[in-house]
Amino acid sequence: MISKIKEALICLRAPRVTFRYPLEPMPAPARFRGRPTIDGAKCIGCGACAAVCPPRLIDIHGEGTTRTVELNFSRCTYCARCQEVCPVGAMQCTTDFETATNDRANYSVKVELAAVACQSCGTPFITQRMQQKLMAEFQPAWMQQRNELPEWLSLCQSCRVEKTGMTMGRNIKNG
Amino acid sequence: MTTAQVTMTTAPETLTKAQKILQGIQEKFGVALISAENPRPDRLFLKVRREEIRPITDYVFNTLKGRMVMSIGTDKTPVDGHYEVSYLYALDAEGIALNLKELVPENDPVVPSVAGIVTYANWNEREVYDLLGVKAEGHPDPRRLVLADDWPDDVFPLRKSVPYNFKPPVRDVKPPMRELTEREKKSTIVNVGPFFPTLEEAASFRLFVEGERIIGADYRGFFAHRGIEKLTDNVLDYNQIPFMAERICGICGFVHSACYCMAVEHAAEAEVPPRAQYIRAVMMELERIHSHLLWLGLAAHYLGFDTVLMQSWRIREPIMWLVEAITGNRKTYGLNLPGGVRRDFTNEHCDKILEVIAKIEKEAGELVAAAAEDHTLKMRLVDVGRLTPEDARLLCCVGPTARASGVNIDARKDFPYCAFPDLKFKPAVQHTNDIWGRLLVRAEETFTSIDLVRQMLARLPEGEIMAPVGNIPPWREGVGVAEAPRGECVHYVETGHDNRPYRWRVRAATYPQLQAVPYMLEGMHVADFPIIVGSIDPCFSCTERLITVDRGNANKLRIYEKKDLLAMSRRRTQELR
Amino acid sequence: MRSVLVGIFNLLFALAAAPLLDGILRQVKARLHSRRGPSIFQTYLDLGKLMVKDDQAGANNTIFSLTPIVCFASVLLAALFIPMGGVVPLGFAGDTLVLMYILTMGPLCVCLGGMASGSPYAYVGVSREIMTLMVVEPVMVMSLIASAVKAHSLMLVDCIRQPLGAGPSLSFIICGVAFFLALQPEVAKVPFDQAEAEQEIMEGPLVEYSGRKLAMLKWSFYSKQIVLITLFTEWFLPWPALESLPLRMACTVLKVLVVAALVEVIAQVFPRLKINQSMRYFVSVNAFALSGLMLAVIGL
Amino acid sequence: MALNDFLMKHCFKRSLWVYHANAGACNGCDIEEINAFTPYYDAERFGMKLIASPRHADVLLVSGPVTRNILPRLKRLYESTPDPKVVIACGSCAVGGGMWFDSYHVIGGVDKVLPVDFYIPGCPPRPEAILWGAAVAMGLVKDKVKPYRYRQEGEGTPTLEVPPEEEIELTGQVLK
Repeated sequence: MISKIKEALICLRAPRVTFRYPLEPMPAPARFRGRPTIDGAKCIGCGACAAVCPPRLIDIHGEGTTRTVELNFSRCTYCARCQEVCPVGAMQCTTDFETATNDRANYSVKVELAAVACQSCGTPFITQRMQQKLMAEFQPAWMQQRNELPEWLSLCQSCRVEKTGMTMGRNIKNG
Repeated sequence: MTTAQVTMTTAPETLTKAQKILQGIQEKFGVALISAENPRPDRLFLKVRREEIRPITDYVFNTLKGRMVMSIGTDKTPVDGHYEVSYLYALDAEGIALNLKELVPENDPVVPSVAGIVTYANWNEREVYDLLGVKAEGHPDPRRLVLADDWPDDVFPLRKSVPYNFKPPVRDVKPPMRELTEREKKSTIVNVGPFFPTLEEAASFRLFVEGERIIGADYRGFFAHRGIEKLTDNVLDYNQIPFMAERICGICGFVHSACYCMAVEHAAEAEVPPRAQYIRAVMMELERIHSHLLWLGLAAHYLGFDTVLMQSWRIREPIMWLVEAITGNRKTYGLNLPGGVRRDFTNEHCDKILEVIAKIEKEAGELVAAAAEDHTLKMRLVDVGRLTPEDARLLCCVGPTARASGVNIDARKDFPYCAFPDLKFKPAVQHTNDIWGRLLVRAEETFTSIDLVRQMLARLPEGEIMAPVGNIPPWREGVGVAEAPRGECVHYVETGHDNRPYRWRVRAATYPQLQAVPYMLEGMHVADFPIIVGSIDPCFSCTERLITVDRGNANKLRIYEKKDLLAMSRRRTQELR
Repeated sequence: MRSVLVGIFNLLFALAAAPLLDGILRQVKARLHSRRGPSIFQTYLDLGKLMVKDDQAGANNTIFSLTPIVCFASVLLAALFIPMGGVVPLGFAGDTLVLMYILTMGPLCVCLGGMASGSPYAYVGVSREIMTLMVVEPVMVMSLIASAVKAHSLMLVDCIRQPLGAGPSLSFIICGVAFFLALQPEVAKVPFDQAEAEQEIMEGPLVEYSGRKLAMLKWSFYSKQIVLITLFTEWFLPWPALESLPLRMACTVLKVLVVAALVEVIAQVFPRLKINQSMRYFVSVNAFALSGLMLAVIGL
Repeated sequence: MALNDFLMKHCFKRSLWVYHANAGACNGCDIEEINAFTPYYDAERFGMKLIASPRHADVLLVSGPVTRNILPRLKRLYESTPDPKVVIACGSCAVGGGMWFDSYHVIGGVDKVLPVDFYIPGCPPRPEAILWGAAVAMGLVKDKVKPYRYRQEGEGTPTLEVPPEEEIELTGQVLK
């Protein structure tokens, strides 16, 4: 009987603690990993996010001269690995959690970027921004001055392999 | 055979515990032992002949007092034409994990069943047959356990030849039933589940009832089998798996991911920075506190005592806010990666943790004190769901369930990991063998955890929180052991190529406990059913995981990371020179 | 005239105010749970909602469909027999025993309906309901009869007037306590709601009902709750005996609220007992009530 | 029939009884769903209630990717729930299949099996997110997520479709 009264007292001593949410807004803490977004203006289409995404929802594909970074975060696990590996800070996990809706299409995020064509065969193979970024980071100064592109930035992979093979062959021939 | 004999030449007094055990096995079963490895003082990996597995099992289980942890079935046919079936044992007194591996030729996929010696092996062997197609000869109840009822009989998903996304058409098939005894045939059969209000997860029990008494029970579960283990052998890589491991269980997820990371770190022989070790341990203990409070609430709810549910969850809630503020999520912390943790504690976080646990210590203390004196609660719990120490050992129970039956095992003491070697604590043990004991064990553990968190925060080391694990060579084995709130959680990793494990096997605490439930139910009341199932703190999804790793949709376009590009450009530069 | 008015009031009270009482009890419960809880009018919305739901019968037979109607009717009939403000509307038509019969009809109907629904959970619920009835009904009957013995009349009006004149006797208090203990299972509250145990057998006999039938059953449960509590307050707590009828009725309503809240608080600080445990408990309550009856017989 | 419309309009959405079905979830969502009914969040103040029998349910709150094993049972559950009913998929697994969407033993998101009315993503969704989802289902608030499109060409105005801050509309008077 005493324990019953004790229990009732525990209950009564605690005030009514209910929040007024959703009638009043209640922001999530700063570190909260919520809805993922891509800042289209920053994205370079490198695909680092797609490589680390555990639920494999980020898809990068290309048609013609566009490279599309596409994701539908409906099955997102909110691990924020994409944010961690993004080299330009385009991928962000916001603190927004109020994402309930009646249509899954609302979860789609699509960024279309311009792609650069291979200087040899003309197939688009890398995004413009990616090329610029790589140039800024890895292009030797002398090339920058002459406004010249290093080979590995101007050729697609198959052309590069072909060209390397040819160069090597020539080198061997020339001794 | 080579490694095994090397140890023989050493003088007996300089032998480590593991070497002594190895020596003992060698003396007894000389020829049966094919090879032995002892990569760490607390790990022993043996390869034995399949014909001799029964006597060896008998020796390990009955003489060495080993506790079977799990069986691991691996398809190595693409590598050397064998299936491998291993049984992992924990020698709790010595703190050694012992693995017995049998090689099974591809054209004769049969192993002798050891379920007659270790009752717990029952499910393990059924699982190996379901998933790998290696049959246990002489198994007492070889029904389907894991896969859906309509899954084709001749497709074994863990074989490497079966694609991870193979989805045979859905059919209409009745679930397999166990053979009934005469008495059970006469009784009323009450089907419980798979959707049942008190079980938060899907599970189906068939209860054989006479009047209001349960005389037997049959379990059909694995509704949450998501094929996790398969996804690791060709879809996900080492760094993605922690996030999947975390989602094995929504309550003790952090333990799973930490345990997986420990297994990988063991295999890679990588060192984890001390600060990361402490952060992991603190998070594990916080998880235990909230999990035990959650259990107290749910257990009361099973008894129709919603006030305790509400109050204990109210008391628990600040922990959820706390971990959310620290890690960014309330449940799936996403903190672990092999090599360390992703987010650091700030000083404010430490202060906040101390503040919150002090509040919880006070409030939970009051609640537990009131509940412990509650006469009606005692009426419902004392002598209900009994599990004798003998059964607990045969069924290899772990965690609070075993500790309430007087089995003093606690992975934090027996296999110290993370920060636990530095800490002082005493595992909570009760000898009541019933649900009341399980309640007391959990209540005591909550306060032990609060104390442990205080100890850890007082000596939290400074420094790095991440030391990336480099490339891991294939065919190394690692075993991670951690004490989850529900009991010991074990992960086994065998490394493979392409930055992903060849085999990852998970054993969560509920796996042995669930097998003990029919024992606990016998002779009990129908009304006791929810609380008995609840008393093991069941987590069906933990039990029913299953995991492997493949490249899915990512190969439409080769994707480069910055470091790949760097490496590529360096290679290019060298080529051009 | 007075009894007609009180009769109409009683009907309205049992019918219209019952969901409100449930709403208030949900607030009491919420307070003990430290939460805000639903509005006190929530139960009306729930019943309204059930009205629009499809009546997807789990079973298709007459007993199953008739049960809710009979159950509902029996409670309304009982409402006409219970005293209110010292006045018994249909007092001329029946006595204490008739009231007891009518009150037992409801649970028996639910049992029949549960049996007809064919669900194993319902069977378990029904068997528990019958076991509870077997031990709880005698308590109620004995406590009520004790007053009849003292008043030397089975007429309801005589029974409720007796203690007003003579003051509370020992047997009266004992029977009052016994009746109060029996209220808990009668209004299906923890710790004695084994028949409807949501966590064990999914609300037992109600498991297969849906839509309008469920609404009627639920509504009759709420009404029964208010009817029984009114009976208890009128019978065992008739004080203060005010002169004016409206004042006295208001007083009764207030007392009903207090007693109902007390019942709810008890329900919230107890776990549900097992059926065998509650049977054992009620055997002793029966003995207690019997002792009250004995005392009444010898005039104490 | 006018009465029916009246009740449908005024009662149904303010008295949603929830049947919680776990279709193979990890427990995270399930616990958060219960958490939404505990003191700090208290979904019951909107008239929601967790109930035990699907026959009494208005809302099927499904969590977890639909595993092969649970598929026939889930369909049966849906059939035994009387109309009108609302299906809410709760958690990333139920919404899109989670990280095992293409595994051999998983069918995929709930929408592959049942017609889903509302989605509550999150892994697991916070109790607040579940309350928000409930509020969206009850029509108390408008959903905020919009698809995001960005095209590099036609630079001019790369449209950042960040939804504007919306006032919470109160449509129910019963709510306090």
